[in-house]
Formats: sequence, C-alpha cells, structure tokens
Amino acid sequence: MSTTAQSTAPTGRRGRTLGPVLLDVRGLSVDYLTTHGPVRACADVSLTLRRGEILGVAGESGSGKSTLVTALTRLQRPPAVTAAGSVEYRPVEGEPVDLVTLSERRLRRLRWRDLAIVMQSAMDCLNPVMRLGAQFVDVIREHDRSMSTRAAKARTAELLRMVGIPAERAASYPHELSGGMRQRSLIALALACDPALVVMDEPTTAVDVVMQRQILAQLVALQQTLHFAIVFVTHDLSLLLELADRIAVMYAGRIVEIGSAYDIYRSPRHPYTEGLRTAFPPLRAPVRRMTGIPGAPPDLADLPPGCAFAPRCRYATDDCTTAVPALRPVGAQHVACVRTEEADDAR
Amino acid sequence: MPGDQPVLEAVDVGKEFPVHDRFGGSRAVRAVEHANLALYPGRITALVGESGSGKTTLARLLALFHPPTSGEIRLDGLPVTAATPRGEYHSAVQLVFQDPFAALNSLHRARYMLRRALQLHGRGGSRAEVERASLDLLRRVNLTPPERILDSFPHQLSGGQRQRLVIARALAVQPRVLLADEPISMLDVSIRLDVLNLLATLRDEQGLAMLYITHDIASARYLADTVHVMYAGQTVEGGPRDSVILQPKHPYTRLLLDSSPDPARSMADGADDPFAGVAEAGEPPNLADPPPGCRFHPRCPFAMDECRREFPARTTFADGGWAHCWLHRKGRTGELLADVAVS
Amino acid sequence: MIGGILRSAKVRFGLALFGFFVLVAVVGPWVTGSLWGVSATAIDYHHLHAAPSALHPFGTTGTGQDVLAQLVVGARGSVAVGLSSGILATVLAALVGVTAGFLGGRADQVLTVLTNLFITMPSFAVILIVAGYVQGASWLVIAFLIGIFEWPGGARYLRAQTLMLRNHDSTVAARMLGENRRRLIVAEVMPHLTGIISAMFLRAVVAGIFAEAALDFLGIGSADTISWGTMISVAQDQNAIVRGYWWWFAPPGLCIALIGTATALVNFGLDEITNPRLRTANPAAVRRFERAARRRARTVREVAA
Amino acid sequence: MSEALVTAGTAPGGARTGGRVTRRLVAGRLRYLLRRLGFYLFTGWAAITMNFVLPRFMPGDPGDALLRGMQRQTGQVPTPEQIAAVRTFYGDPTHNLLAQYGRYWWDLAHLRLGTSLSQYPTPVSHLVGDALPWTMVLVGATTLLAWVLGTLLGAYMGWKPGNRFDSVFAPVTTFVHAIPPFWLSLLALYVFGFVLGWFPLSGGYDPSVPFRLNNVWFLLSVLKYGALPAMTLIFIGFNGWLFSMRNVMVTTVSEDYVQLARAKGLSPTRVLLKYAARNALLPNVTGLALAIGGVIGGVLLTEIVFTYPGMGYLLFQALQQHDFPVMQAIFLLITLTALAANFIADSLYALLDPRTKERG
Repeated sequence: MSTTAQSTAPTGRRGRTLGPVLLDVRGLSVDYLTTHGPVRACADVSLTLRRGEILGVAGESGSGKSTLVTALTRLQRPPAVTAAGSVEYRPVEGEPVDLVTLSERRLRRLRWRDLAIVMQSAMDCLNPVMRLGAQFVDVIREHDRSMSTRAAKARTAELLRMVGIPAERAASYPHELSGGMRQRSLIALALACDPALVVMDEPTTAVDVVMQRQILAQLVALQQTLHFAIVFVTHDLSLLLELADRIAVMYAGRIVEIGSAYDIYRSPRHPYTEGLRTAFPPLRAPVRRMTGIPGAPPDLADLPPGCAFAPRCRYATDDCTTAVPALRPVGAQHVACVRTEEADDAR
Repeated sequence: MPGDQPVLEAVDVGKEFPVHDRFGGSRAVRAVEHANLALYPGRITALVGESGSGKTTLARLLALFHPPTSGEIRLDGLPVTAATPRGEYHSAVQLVFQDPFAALNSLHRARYMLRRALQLHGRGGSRAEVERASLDLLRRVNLTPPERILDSFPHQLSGGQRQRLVIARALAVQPRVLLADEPISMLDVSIRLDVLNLLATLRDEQGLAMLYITHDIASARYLADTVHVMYAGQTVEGGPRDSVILQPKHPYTRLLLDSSPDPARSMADGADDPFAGVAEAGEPPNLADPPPGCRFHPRCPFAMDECRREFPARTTFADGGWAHCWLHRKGRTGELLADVAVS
Repeated sequence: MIGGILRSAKVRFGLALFGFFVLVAVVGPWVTGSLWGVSATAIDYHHLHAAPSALHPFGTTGTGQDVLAQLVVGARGSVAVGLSSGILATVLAALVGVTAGFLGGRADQVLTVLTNLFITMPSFAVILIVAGYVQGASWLVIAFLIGIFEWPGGARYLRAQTLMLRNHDSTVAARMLGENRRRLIVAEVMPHLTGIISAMFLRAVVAGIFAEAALDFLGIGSADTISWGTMISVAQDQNAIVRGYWWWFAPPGLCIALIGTATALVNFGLDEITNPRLRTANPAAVRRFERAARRRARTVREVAA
Repeated sequence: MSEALVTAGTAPGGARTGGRVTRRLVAGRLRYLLRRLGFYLFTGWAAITMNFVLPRFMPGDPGDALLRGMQRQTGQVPTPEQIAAVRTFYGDPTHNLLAQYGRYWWDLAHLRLGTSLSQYPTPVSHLVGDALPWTMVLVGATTLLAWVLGTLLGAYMGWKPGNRFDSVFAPVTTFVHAIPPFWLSLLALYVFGFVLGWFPLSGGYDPSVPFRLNNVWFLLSVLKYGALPAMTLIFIGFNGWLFSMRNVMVTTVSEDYVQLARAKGLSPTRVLLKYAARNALLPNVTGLALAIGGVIGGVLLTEIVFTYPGMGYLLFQALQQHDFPVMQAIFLLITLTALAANFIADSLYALLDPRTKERG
C-alpha cells in the first residue's frame, strides 16, 4: 500500500513536527459471525499513523468506524473477529509487533502504557461501584509495580488536575460526577501511563458543544506537551476538519478517502466525502440551499455490487458496479473511486 | 404567506417537575422558567439549547403533554386551559418526535398509521379515498414509491424514511403548527439536510407555522427564520436568525457560537488554531437548585450583582432581536458587541 | 413477530413438547381407556408392583394399577390444575399490571401496594395453610388457590412494561392523533405485550403443575383425582423407594421435569429474539473461527522458527 | 474566575459538593429503609391477622370440630386449658371478635403458641424449638455452600458466554432447574440410599447413639445422616444461583466499563472479579438474604422425603394429623422470617450499591 508515501511531510497542525510511523495498519478486515453467515463490518482497511499525529476517522452509522476502533485495540468480542490483515505497532525500543497476532499476555503489557482508549459513553465506562481514584490507582500500579499506592494516588491527583478536575474528586463515585467531569476523567485516565497512542471513539458526543470545545481544547493542549498520537473517530466531519491533521472517511466498512484535513476540506475527491462536506450547513457564511446525499447507507449484510456508494452516487456509471475500487492516490490524497478524474472535470 | 398574528404562543411559561430519587425522596426541578415563544404561519422558529436546557419540555408544554405551572399557552390568541378539547387542539398542533424509531409503533404498517390519523380527523371516507389521501401524503414527504411504503412496517424503512413517515402522519391531521423536536439528530449525517429541506418546503408551500428544536445552531440558521436561544430553562435571546447568530446579544449565545464547529473559520488562510484560547466555562446548573436571577451568571464573564439577584427584563433591538441580559439594561451593550466583532 | 418466534428451534421444540402433554391430557385418557381398554384405577391382582413388561409397559403400582394409564390420566389432573391456575394468574397479572401501569396515579399506588403485599408473602406457605383448612378440596379449589398467589410477579413486570409503553413515543403520538384510551390500550400497548403475556402464561401453567404436585405430596391435594403429584405422593406413602419400585415414582416426576424444560426452552427462545445481543451471536461459528486462527498462528510461528 | 466556576459548575441532577451529596444520600437511604420497614410491618400485620381471621371465617366451627376430633382420638373430654388453647386460635362464637383479637396478639407477644393437638400436651413452642435447629443447620449450611459454588461457577460461565463449558452446562442447568426438587430428592434417595446403599434412608441421626451434643459418635451420625439431604439441597440450590449469576454476568461483561478494564491491560482475573463479577453480584447477594429467610419454607418437601427431623417434617406431620396450632406456628414463622429477610435484602441493596440514579 502506498499510504505511507503520502505522509512524507511530517508536519501537523499547530506547527507540530510529526514523529516516525507508530502504527501501520494493512488490509484489516473485521467480520461479525452471525447465524446467517459472516458480515464484514470493516473491509481491507490500510492506514498509517505517525507519532504525535491526530488522525480523524469520519463515517456514519454502520460505516465500520467503531468496529475499526475495537479491532485496532483488539477489544472486539465475539461474534466480531478480525478476519484478515495486520496492525503493526512500532514501539520506541524493540521490534515492531503485530497487534492482531500478538499473544494475549504480551498485548496486555502494551495496553495502556502504549495504547490507551477513550470510549463513547463516559457514564458506562467507569466502574459504578469503584471510586474514581481507585480506578486510576488500579491501572497505574498494574503497569508499574514499583510504584507505591501513595505515589499512585499522587499521580492520580496530578492527572485529574491536568484535565481541570479538583483532586479531591478522586474520592467520588462515578455517578456523583457531572457528564463533563466523567468525560474529562476518562481522558485523564487514558493518559495515566503516558501512552504513545490514544484511540478515541466519539469521545464528546455525550456532552454539549460548549463542553466539547473545552474538552477538545484541553486535549489539544495536553497533546502539545505529551506528544501522543490520536485516532479520533466521529460522525461529525466538521469537528474533525478543525481538529485532525489527517482524515480518513469511511463508508460501508471501507476507507473511501484519506488525506489532510485541509485537502479534504478544500478539494474532497470522493463523491461521498464531497456529499458529507456539504451536508453540514455553514455557521456564519451566507445561507444557500444545500442538498444531502440521496438514499440511505446500505445494509452491511446486503451490500450492492462494486462500489457500495454507487447507488447513491450522482456520478455513478456501469463501471462502478463491476468491482470494488481500490484506494489510490488522486491529487494530494488517496481515494477509492474509479472515476475521480472525470468527476473533477464534471465539477 | 407569513402572517402577522402568532398561531401558537408561550407567554412567560414555567414548569416544575417533581423528581423522585431511587429511595423515594423527591424534589422540584424547575425545568422551564420565563419562557416566551411565538410561532407565526409560514415561518420557522428555531429553539436552540443544550440538552437539559428545557427546550424539549417547552415543546411538550406546547404539545399539551402536561400543563404549565405558570404562564399560559395561547392558540390563535386564546389561552389554552384544562377545558380546551384536546382533539381540537391537536388537529391544529402536531409534534414530530426526535427518534423516528420510537415514534412509530413497530407492529403497525404505514397504511394503518395514516388511515387512523385521517379517520380520527374526519378525513376518512371510503377505502379508496383513504388510500388516495395516504398516497398523497407520502408523496408530499417524498416517500417513494408510495405504494410500497404504504405496505411497509417501520423496521423495513431507513431512519430518514421513518422520519418522513412521522411527518406524513402529522400532516394527515392538516395541522397549522408543527413542533419538530430535534427531528434530524438521530438521522445519519448524509440524509439530514433533505429532511430539513422537506420542512422548509412545507413551510413555504403550506404556510405551516413550525418550531424547530435543535442543539445544532448551524442547522437552526440554515432552516429557521427566527432563532430563540434557551439556557437552563430560560429563553435568553431571540430574533431574526442572522441577528442572533451573526450579532449575538447574550453572552451565552456567544459562548455557544464560539464553541460550535466552524471549519470555515479554522480553514481560512491565516486562521488561528480553533482551540487556542478556549477558556474554562463551567457547566450548566442543576435545575433542582438553580442559581437565582439570570441562571447564566455563574458562567458569565460579565456577571454583576444584578445578575445574581433578578432575571433581567427583555431588551429589544433595532434589528428585531431581543435579549434578557443586564448588560443592555446597564448600558454595557458595547462591551459584548465589541468582543463579537473581534472574533 | 409470531413467525420470528417460531423460527427458533428452541421455541418450536418447547412448544411441541408442551403441546404433546396438553394433547395427552385431553385425549390420552380416552385412548388408554376406550382404545386400549386399560383403566387407571382397575386393579390387576396378578401383577402387584410389577416391573415394566409387555403387559404393563410402565409397570404397576403397589396396588396393581397400571402406571402408564395413571400417568395419562394424571396428566389430565396436573394439566387441568396447571392450566386453570395459569389462566387465573395470567388474567389477574394482566388486569392488575396493565391497569396500574396505564392509569397511573392513585389507582397505580393502591395496586402496587397490593402487588407488593402478595409478592412478599411466602405464597407457598399461605397456600399450604389455606389448603390445610379446606382439606380434601376439589381440584378446582386447589387451582384457584394456586392461581390467586401466582400473579404478583407477573403483574409487577407487566406494570413496568405498560408504564414504559404508555410513555413510549409511539403511544404518545397515537394519543396526539386523538386515539381514545380503550384503543390506546388495545391497539397500541397490548400488542406489544402479547409475547410477554404468553411466556408468562406458560410459566404460570408450569408453576401451577409444580405447586399442585407439591401440595399432593404433602397430602393436601384433592384425594379423589389422579395427578402426577398424587402418584408420587402415594408411591412415597407406600415406601416405593425402600421397596425399589422406581417405575412408580420416576415417570410422573420426569413428566413434570419435561414440561418444565419445555417452558424454559420457549422462554429462552423468546429471550434470544427480544435481546439482539444474544440473537446475532453465533457461538459455533466463533469457535470454529478461533480454532482456525490458533492453527494459523501456530503455522506462522513454525514458519518463523 | 475558573475556580469559582469549578465549585459552581454542576451537572443537571448532580450535586454541588461531596458533603452535601453524602448527607442527602444518607438521609435518602434512611428514609427509604424506614418506608420499607413500614411496608414490611404492615405486611406482617396483614399475615398475622389473616392467620386470625381465616379459621374464624371458615364454614362451620373448625374449633368445635377439632375439639370433638381430639375427644375421639384420646377418648377424654378436653380440659378447660385445652379448650382455651383451641379457642385462642379458632375463635369462640360466644366471645366478642375484637376482644379475641386482642387476646390473640397478647398470646403471640408472649410466644404462647398454644398446645399441640397431636402430641398433647406438648407446647407448640417446644416442638418448633426442637425442629428448628435441624433445619437451620442443614439448610443454612447447604444454602451458603450452594450459593458460593453457584455464584463462582456462574460468574465463570457468564464471563465467556457461548464457550464450550457454557454451551454444555446451560442446557443441563435448564433441565435440572425444571425438575421438582422433591422428586429430585426422591431420586437421590432411591439411587444413593436404596440402590447403592451409601447413605441411610431416613432420619437425622443414628437412633442407637445417645442424643447428646457432646458425643462425638452422635455428631458423626448427624453428619452421616445429613450428607445425602445436604448434597441434594446443594445440587438443587446451586443450579439456581449458577443460572442467575450467569445471566447477569453475560450482560455485565459487555458493559463498557468491563471493556475498558480489559483495554487497561489489567489481568483477566482482576477484570473478572473486580469489574465484572463485583457488579453482577448484587442480585445474588440480595437473593442470598432472601434465601436464608426462606430457609424454613423453601425446602419443606426435601426434609419430608428424607424424614429429616426439621421444620418441614414437623409441618408434614401436623398436616397429616390436622394439628392446626403447629401448622399455624410454622406458618407465622415462615412468614416473619421471609419478611425480615426481605427487609435485610432491601437494606443490603441500599448499602452495597453506591449509585443513586434519579428518575423523573
């Protein structure tokens, strides 16, 4: 795959220099083994992520974005299984490892120290019968046995303060915290072992826009100092355009376009990305009539032949239904569409 | 064909709910307070607010799900009381629900739902007439092919189709007011705009008065003629959409706008990082124990003593907007607007 | 929805088993009595407490009655009590639960206290003491007693479900369209409850059969009718165990266990249909996949080594 | 500014400071428990009153019938004390109902449960006192054991639902669950007592050994006689606990906080015990309280099968011999312990679950 070549200029937004490649995903496919046969929720996904980079993954419900998150972190539970592909993780020291085939024990040692996760529903992610602090101490001491409980508690206080939560809140039960605090504490928890990668699955959909902006500002500031990489998954493309260095757009389990946030905003190449781009009305620019994408996202168990987007695509031709288009470089980004050049001409 | 007289009005409406905890205790939650709203024919009014701001409660008060604790609701200028026949009221006012998956009974076909709606409002007639009227309704909400949709159960339809069916069912009553409670928030991003466009068409072609409730201020601007902003149960600002969104006159509206994603702003050449300089702004209050006076004062950078004491009266502006903010009563309007101009 | 339920093999098997016993209860005595000419009460003096043989396929009791015939006649006794108590309990549960849930307010409070009262009372002890006073009561009285104490759990569950359905958007929408209360209950709320109520009914029938057998075993059932419970009870009284007459007490218990399993299977199937988490999972396919993955990993390791 | 915001900023439905939360919570729980206590007191009153009312509203005069029955059995005219004892429970048509009711409560308050009719003139309280320890020890111990075993195994089965172990055990459990316990006891007695002859067929101890608690041989015989009933009871109870624990566990395991605990790289045992099982345990803990309360009522039939000298067997004898005072005493005991257990279960629930999710 040539996705690696595309990110040769390792500078991100906010003037950050991006480090070497941290994660190299190749041909990752995830199946749900249902009683009616396997359903492919995530098909042949390839992407790379550099140290310190924010990669946004945008998609609608059923696009496979959440499945991708659980597969990347190998948290999928039956009936979801990783059917093919590799997730190569390159630590600072030591050999690269494939997270898909790594033994459970070695994977456990990588978890949280190298890759942490922030999930969608903050309320449900904290153990309701454990105090907040105990859930921090738990993981801190698991990965650093030499640390005393007292030191772990001090570290917890420091982490909570980092995200703007008073340290004494460590004694609270999750239900005693507000929604915003719970979400912040999950981010603090993710940073507990200073990971190289934090995977975030819709981390701010449960909070309001005001709180979302505050949390993201904090996240960005923390990332500036701690240099972890982020995979940020959401359905809100307009948010990603502001936050991410690069954006992958998913449709029906596949990446249809991947490129820098700037390029995705300025010149989306895939008809679906283009449709998504104009599906968000502008906040301040003059209002004009816009249209959405006709039809509805397909059922993964019953995909149309060829390009899954073809039935909703206004550029679609017979070619589109013959084969699934591969991701290939078009302009500055990578696009999975058979006729992007023609589409460009049509515009 | 916009009219000058409001069809439906909420005048200084308040609502308290008793909230029971699991152990049998109960407290009053003041979900809505000092809420004012007027819906005009041929106009869409957006009600913008965060979750828990009372916007859904206000919609449900307008839909007569429960009576307001204070203030009154007026239909065609006449106050609605306990004696007002519900059937009559609901043939004028219908509600479109947030969740199209929940709003349709999964055990009924579309045909049954439309037929009942038509029959209950005196549009029954013969079987052929009902069938024709149902097909016509489906066409009006762009559900095609209508013949097939009529035979479908809700689970055979996509989210967007279901929401259209919910709208069609509401239209069967031939209402004059449509209350749409976050009608697109549960739909996939790519199909949201078309549902909004449908609502706009209904306004333009049938002169419906419409309330569009949303937390997405950008979509409010896209669809609505008038925008009202609600915070912690109080309507704090309102006016023509561009007055409210381009020149907010309440500190909360400004905070909301600054927080909303706006790629155009951050992608502009030489733009600042959109996340730079975002200050901590606290969280909305607990409505069981709200702050006195203006409920926004604990989060407001301009807060003064008056704000803590009393809810400010309405100030009306030349551009048709209005706001409940002490800044305007105290002649400090300039400070707020100066800030907006900078950003 | 009904079609969906029947697609589950568990439900089909459970229903078939249940149906079989009901069929036996209905026509069985006639078949054994008139067709085979075997009576449940006739005494075969030549074969007292005889082990199963060609003449008496399930053996005879200590007093020389045919066990198979008793089993078939007993099915009628047990199923009759089970069905009547089940109907009574289900009707009461639906009446109290749906009414409380739909009306709310004061009616709900009163009915909820009543339900809780019946839930907290140890029902079997109450049945026992009451049945004790009316010893030798007819099967109908026993069924009534069982049914009257069997409803509260179901009522509580139905109340919660009804409350949820009443406030469900689709019901609210129907109310906004102007549907009256009767139609809201009949057309909007009740259809969603039919699955739950039928499962509840099956459970109540089996609980009734269980309770009847237990009462018989304690000697307070109806003495004059034969049921699976009285069979076990009589066998126990006449020391069938220490005399080794297993064919006497084993079959009736097995029948009760089978009909209980049938109900459990139906309920399992219903759960799988109502709970999507259980439905889509395909454990066998997952196991197959995991085996293959382990094999692949081993090959990879071997190749690397 | 930001400091002021942190203290004032609270979520809808949340509370301001830890202290206030705790105080409101404690007050809320106390109020809740008092209300529950009130309800159980009411239920208890209803049960006791029903016990008073029922015999008085039975067709005919059961007290009179009883006295005549006694006379037939013993061949003697009942003494005035006997008549008084019967009348206390069955009503005297010549007395004011309200006065009777007061008298009934007075006797109950002094634990005067009357005199047994079948073993006249032994007071009912003696008979119950003799039988109760047998039941408490046998059933109490087996309930606890079954609970521990069932809960642990259920937690393991629910941890990975659908695996081989689970797919074999779940249907077996279903079937065992559907077997009437008394019949299972009969079968156990037949197979292990009669066919294999491993265990004695009836009784709670060896009658040839002197009945003394400080006698080792007596205690050993108690163990020997109790073994089969105990194992049967454990098997029956164990299935129930396993079943409920597995089912709660299956849903708990897919909760996000368990997923996150796995993502945190905690050891599987830690995730299983501290995150999943700890949350799934609550229904089983309150269930245990109820089961302990239901000890007397729960396994009457099993005791009867094994002719074990506990409450169940006492009740059986009373039923056979129409010994109404004994029946009633046992009924009251069952009811009151069940109510107490319900109250304990409610208290446990309020104590163990830190959540106080509000509902509107």
